[in-house]
Amino acid sequence: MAKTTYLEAIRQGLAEEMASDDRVYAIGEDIGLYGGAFKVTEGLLNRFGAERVIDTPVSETAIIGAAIGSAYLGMRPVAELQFIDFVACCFNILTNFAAKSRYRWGAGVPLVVRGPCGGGVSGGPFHSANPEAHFLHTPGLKIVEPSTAYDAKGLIKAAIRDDDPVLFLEHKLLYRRVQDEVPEEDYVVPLGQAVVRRPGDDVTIVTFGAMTHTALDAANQLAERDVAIEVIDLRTLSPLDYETILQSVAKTNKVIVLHEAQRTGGIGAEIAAAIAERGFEHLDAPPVRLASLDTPVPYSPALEAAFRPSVEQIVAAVEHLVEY
Amino acid sequence: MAKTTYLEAIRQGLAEEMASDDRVYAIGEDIGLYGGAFKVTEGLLNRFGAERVIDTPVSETAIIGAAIGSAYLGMRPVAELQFIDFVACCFNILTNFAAKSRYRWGAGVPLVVRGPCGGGVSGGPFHSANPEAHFLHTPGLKIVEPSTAYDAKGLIKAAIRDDDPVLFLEHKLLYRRVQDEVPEEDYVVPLGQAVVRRPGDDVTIVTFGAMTHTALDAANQLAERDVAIEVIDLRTLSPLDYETILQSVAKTNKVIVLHEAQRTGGIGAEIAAAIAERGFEHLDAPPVRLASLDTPVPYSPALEAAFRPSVEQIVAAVEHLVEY
Amino acid sequence: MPATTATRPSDELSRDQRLELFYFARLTRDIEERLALLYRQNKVVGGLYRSLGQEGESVASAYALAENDAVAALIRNLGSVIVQGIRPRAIFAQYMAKGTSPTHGRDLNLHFSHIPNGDDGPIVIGPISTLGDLVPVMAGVGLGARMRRRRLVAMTYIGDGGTSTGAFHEGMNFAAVQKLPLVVIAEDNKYAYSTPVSQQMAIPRIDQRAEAYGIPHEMVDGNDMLAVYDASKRAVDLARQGAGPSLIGVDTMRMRGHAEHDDMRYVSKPLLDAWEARDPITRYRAHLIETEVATETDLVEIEAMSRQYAEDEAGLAEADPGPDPATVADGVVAGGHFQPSVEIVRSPFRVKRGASRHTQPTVVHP
Amino acid sequence: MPATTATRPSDELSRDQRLELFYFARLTRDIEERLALLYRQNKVVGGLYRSLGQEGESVASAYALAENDAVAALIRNLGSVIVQGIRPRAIFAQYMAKGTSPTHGRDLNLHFSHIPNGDDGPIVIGPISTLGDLVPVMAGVGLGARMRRRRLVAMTYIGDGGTSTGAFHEGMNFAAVQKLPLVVIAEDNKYAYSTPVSQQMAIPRIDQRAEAYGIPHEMVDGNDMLAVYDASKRAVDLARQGAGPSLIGVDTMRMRGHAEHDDMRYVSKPLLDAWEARDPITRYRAHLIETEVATETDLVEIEAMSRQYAEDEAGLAEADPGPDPATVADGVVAGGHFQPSVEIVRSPFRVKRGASRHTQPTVVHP
Ligand SMILES: Cc1ncc(C[n+]2csc(CCOP(=O)(O)OP(=O)(O)O)c2C)c(N)n1
Ligand SMILES: Cc1ncc(C[n+]2csc(CCOP(=O)(O)OP(=O)(O)O)c2C)c(N)n1
Ligand SMILES: [Mg+2]
Ligand SMILES: [Mg+2]
Repeated sequence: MAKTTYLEAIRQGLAEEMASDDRVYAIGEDIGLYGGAFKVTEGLLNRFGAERVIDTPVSETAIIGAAIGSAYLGMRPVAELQFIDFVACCFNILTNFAAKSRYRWGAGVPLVVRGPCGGGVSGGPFHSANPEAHFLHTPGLKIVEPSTAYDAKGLIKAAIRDDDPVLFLEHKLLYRRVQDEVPEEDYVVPLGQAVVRRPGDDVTIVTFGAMTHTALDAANQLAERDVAIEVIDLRTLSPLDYETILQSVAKTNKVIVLHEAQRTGGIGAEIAAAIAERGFEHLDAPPVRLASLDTPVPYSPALEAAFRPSVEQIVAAVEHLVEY
Repeated sequence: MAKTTYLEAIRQGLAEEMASDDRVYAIGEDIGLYGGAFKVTEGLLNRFGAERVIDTPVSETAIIGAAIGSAYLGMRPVAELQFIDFVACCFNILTNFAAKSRYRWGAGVPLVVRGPCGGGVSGGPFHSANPEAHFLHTPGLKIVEPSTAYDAKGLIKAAIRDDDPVLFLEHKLLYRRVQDEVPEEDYVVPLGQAVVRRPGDDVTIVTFGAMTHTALDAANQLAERDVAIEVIDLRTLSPLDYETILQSVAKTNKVIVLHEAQRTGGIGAEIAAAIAERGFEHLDAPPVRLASLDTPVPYSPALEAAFRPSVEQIVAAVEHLVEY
Repeated sequence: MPATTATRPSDELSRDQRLELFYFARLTRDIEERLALLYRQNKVVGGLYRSLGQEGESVASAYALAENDAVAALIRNLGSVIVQGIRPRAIFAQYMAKGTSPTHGRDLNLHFSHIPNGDDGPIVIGPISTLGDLVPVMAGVGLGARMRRRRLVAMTYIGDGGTSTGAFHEGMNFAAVQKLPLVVIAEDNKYAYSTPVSQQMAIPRIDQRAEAYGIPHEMVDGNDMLAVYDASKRAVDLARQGAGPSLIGVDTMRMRGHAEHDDMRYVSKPLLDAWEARDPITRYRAHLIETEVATETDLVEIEAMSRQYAEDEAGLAEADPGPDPATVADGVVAGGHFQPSVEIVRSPFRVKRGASRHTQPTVVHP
Repeated sequence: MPATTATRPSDELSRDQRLELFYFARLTRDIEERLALLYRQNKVVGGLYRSLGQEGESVASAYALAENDAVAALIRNLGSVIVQGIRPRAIFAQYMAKGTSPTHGRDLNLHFSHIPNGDDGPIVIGPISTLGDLVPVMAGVGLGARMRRRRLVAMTYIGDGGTSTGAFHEGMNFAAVQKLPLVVIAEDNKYAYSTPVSQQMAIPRIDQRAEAYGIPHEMVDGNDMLAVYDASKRAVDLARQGAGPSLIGVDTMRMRGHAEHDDMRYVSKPLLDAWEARDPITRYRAHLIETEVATETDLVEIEAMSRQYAEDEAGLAEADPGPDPATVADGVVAGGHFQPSVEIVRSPFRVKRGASRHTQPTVVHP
């Protein structure tokens, strides 16, 4: 099997779905000739033509609205937001129109909204968002964020085949930094299933996206000190795979929920609350949240480093828990 | 002291601030001649004139944008959203422009965004929102929701005097149903302070808004069975008054977090997670969340009743906790 | 702006079609009158939003669509979905939050859809409350149709107030750039809730909004049903030919409050009186008689039929059960059992419109 | 559309003002050239967005403002804040994420504000990345000014791409209805990132967007500095007189990629060549000589001064320290210690513009 980047894996998954299902099409800003701001859709225009790779005006609400309407006519749109931050500009039509449609009328909207999320690249306050918590609270909308190339491809394919709207978060830090083995054959990674990235008995770290790699780095360091970390990569953020989480906590009895978005009101709150509520008897220590500071994402590398959770913080939190 | 409705209290608070500070003005749809969809701003146009009570086109982003710009010029806008659900239409400019302004440039935006929230009145999927959790995750933005007329007035005044953007949620079920004693003299209810509405030793219920009254009803019923509930009314939802919450939990050792918004990703997650994290040693039972179902808000009264948390559910949850 | 042709599209309407137009307008009004009665009896759950005085434009514009085209109504466009065959009982059931309604009591009034598989029936897309969103969504219906090689036209409505939303702008512009088969009926009914048009826009005519998008537009007397039909038909034809979207401004008046609770204190009596004198149904009725399309007796008969039908349908819906609370959590995502449907009916005139394959009606009006 | 008057506002510019205009345009370009160098040296943090070929319109439009008016620049409007007196060092510090920058390294490039208390200095409002938002915000600055009884004019910019956003629409319409003192410079620079204007809008001229709002608009050659100044000055005067907002379309060309990383493969060479021949600074320079406002020697001297100043300021900023990570959480809400400021400077021409009280510059250009 060839080593494939996270970015290339998404491109492959999208292209394969477009090739096998002519209802699938791509829509967004600069995704055609230019191939997208991060080049995820590069080559698609040549291969599938301008009718299925639609360059739009700078109009996020029109993009999502048009995608919804076309979905009612049987299409399966994959909408790119140039940066996921701009989902704030279509918050209404995505959460109110797309996500509520099936519940109100029985009309599902098989829409994927994908785009680059996350920080660590000095993107500043408007190009670094991790918006999952803003959408976790929206029944009817699924949320996905892969951490590996294998998952990126399998999840984008699953998201496209899903009959409901899916917010597909691509961590921009991983686009070209992560690569792994991606099969040639068709496969999907089913939505709703977390995976244990590294087994361990001492402390569970529940995380996803780029932080999975940070957690694994911390786990490596801690292994040297004989602390065995179990790292869970959620992959799907809504619906959450509570089972995998609770199973792990039942084993380790200690848990850290780690994410890159700001702490307060983040997805870590939901996960920690659910663990406290459903895994209370298994907990030997408080469920700990590690996340970014409660500030906008600062631009300067020095500030952003102080803002985001670090390997050192994880190690310190684990040590604290181990001693608890 | 006169009995004043929740609605009238808000009107009084707004009018008093407009009278005492000519930088304060109101802006929104149909707030002038018509006095607002719920008549909160009735009479203000006559009293303060069209320059300070501005009827706008149907343009939520323009309303918030104009408010922000005017705030940079020293004004203190109070923007009404006809239903708080439409905050989804200004999500971007509110969370990205208003909330991040001080952190980026040091320029505070003393803006109040107020509007009717909440269900229980067959408003259906688009007129029943409790959007606090969508904004809890936005550093720089405060959130307030009163449950009494006294607090409504004191909090709106505090919100207007605050130097940062405040999302002021008015539960429409309470507008005319709740009335209590409201002093004539100037007073504020400071932001960031929860209040114990009813003391009790057995179980803490942390809640706010209309659910405060539901919790008190449940507490009354439970008192007959000798179960003493402590009801905490948060009043300010961001920043949360963790101290008051943790103090109570340290006493009762059992806690229910109750809110009307959907359960998953709701503000209850943050509160329960914080209790689990910071009050772990005090907990004799899992922190329980009671909230609405994870569906859009259904319209029919029968469906909505099944959707929202009820006194019966609270009583059952308390009984379960007492026996835990 | 499309040139006003010497022959008007309405010249080609058959007698039955002219009568059907009348019937649909009457039926729209009768349904609403019935709803108003139910509202006063506290049987309507929530608010009632009337289109009194505007029935003509909703009906006549939708009448320009082919049967299998797509329409998306706002709360005040009941007439448009009646034309497309939505059974009145469904409307009553919606307003009374019945379990038999097209949303099974989950959403209000005209907030429902009917999206048949393939090309066998009219498409109705329901609004959400947020104004403006239907424009990009219906642009998308046009886009989807084009990709599916269906030659359908998508029509939707927007109020004077709605044209101020960002969603309207983005949707219009996208439709224009993509040359989508979209017809937007922009209704200047003088108010958005209590806000007069002069506080909504600084242009003399609502159709001028279209100038920003470079699409054809015209302004018509919204209370002249045939004028609305003519303009709509021209726009529908353009769209079907692949010439892209159009916007039609209709000059009309909201003759009731925003909803029934609103006493419209902010509207002057003379203004209302002037528009009362221009009632679209009264005018069209007089026209039918003047042009000898129908006799007084013919029209009285149609009126009686319409009234009776509305009453019967209301009665059926009233007797319908409420939704089962046990189903409340079902069908948020795929895999549930929630599969509501709407009955499509034929008017007694059984007139065929447009070029597409026609509907298999499950019920015919009385 | 404002009638083209026989006498042009630019006729009234003094020699010093004409030279100052040239200086500002040069300085803008020199700063960016310096930034490009720093970018290649990896000293710029993040992307670099150039206004090459558009310096003239940013400078000439802002030059129509009075000194204490308000301007809000997008990433490609460096020239407008240079005119308003933002010290170049601040720009360099921003791009290098220095602790001395107007955001102390918290935000990028032109994302900063300068909002003096009262009426003593130019107001600069920084953008957020989301396109369109500055239009309603600057409408609000105009609204606030009116309520504070300040006769200032608010000016902002929008790209061809930006005009497709809902925020643009809502802001323009609100400004029109409220007759706010807002001037919007709409830049048709042929592309939005890689998207040509033909895929952005279906109108031949960007200024036609204004038709939807009923506000005066005109289209000017964006690479003719005096033409831009004239149109802007007329619009600023209208706004100051209380006649409401205007939109000026400028026909120009983005001569670099969207950002420095973008090789612009999607732009044809002939198109670039044609615009290269119309470079605004070269044209204005030739005009100054032709009209005998300046000699070659005069201009060479100004050019040298500008280049040197840009270099000096870049050097100062380069030596500035980065932000202190310990401050990262400070100042999210009121009560922190975060109180950044920007230095306002005077050009060596020390020309006074407009009617307001003038700035007390803390530094004068070299
Ligand atoms: C985005 C948005 N903002 C506010 C509202 C509240 N609202 C409901 S109807 C209405 C007035 C609509 O006026 P118009 O578009 O002219 O339609 P009309 O009622 O006159 O038919 C308003 C402001 C809404 N539904 N959506
Ligand atoms: C609402 C929004 N959507 C998308 C983007 C991403 N984006 C940044 S610049 C740009 C192109 C802007 O083009 P234009 O407005 O013409 O300005 P120009 O770059 O040509 O000066 C885009 C799409 C954005 N900043 N904001
Ligand atoms: Mg209207
Ligand atoms: Mg451009």
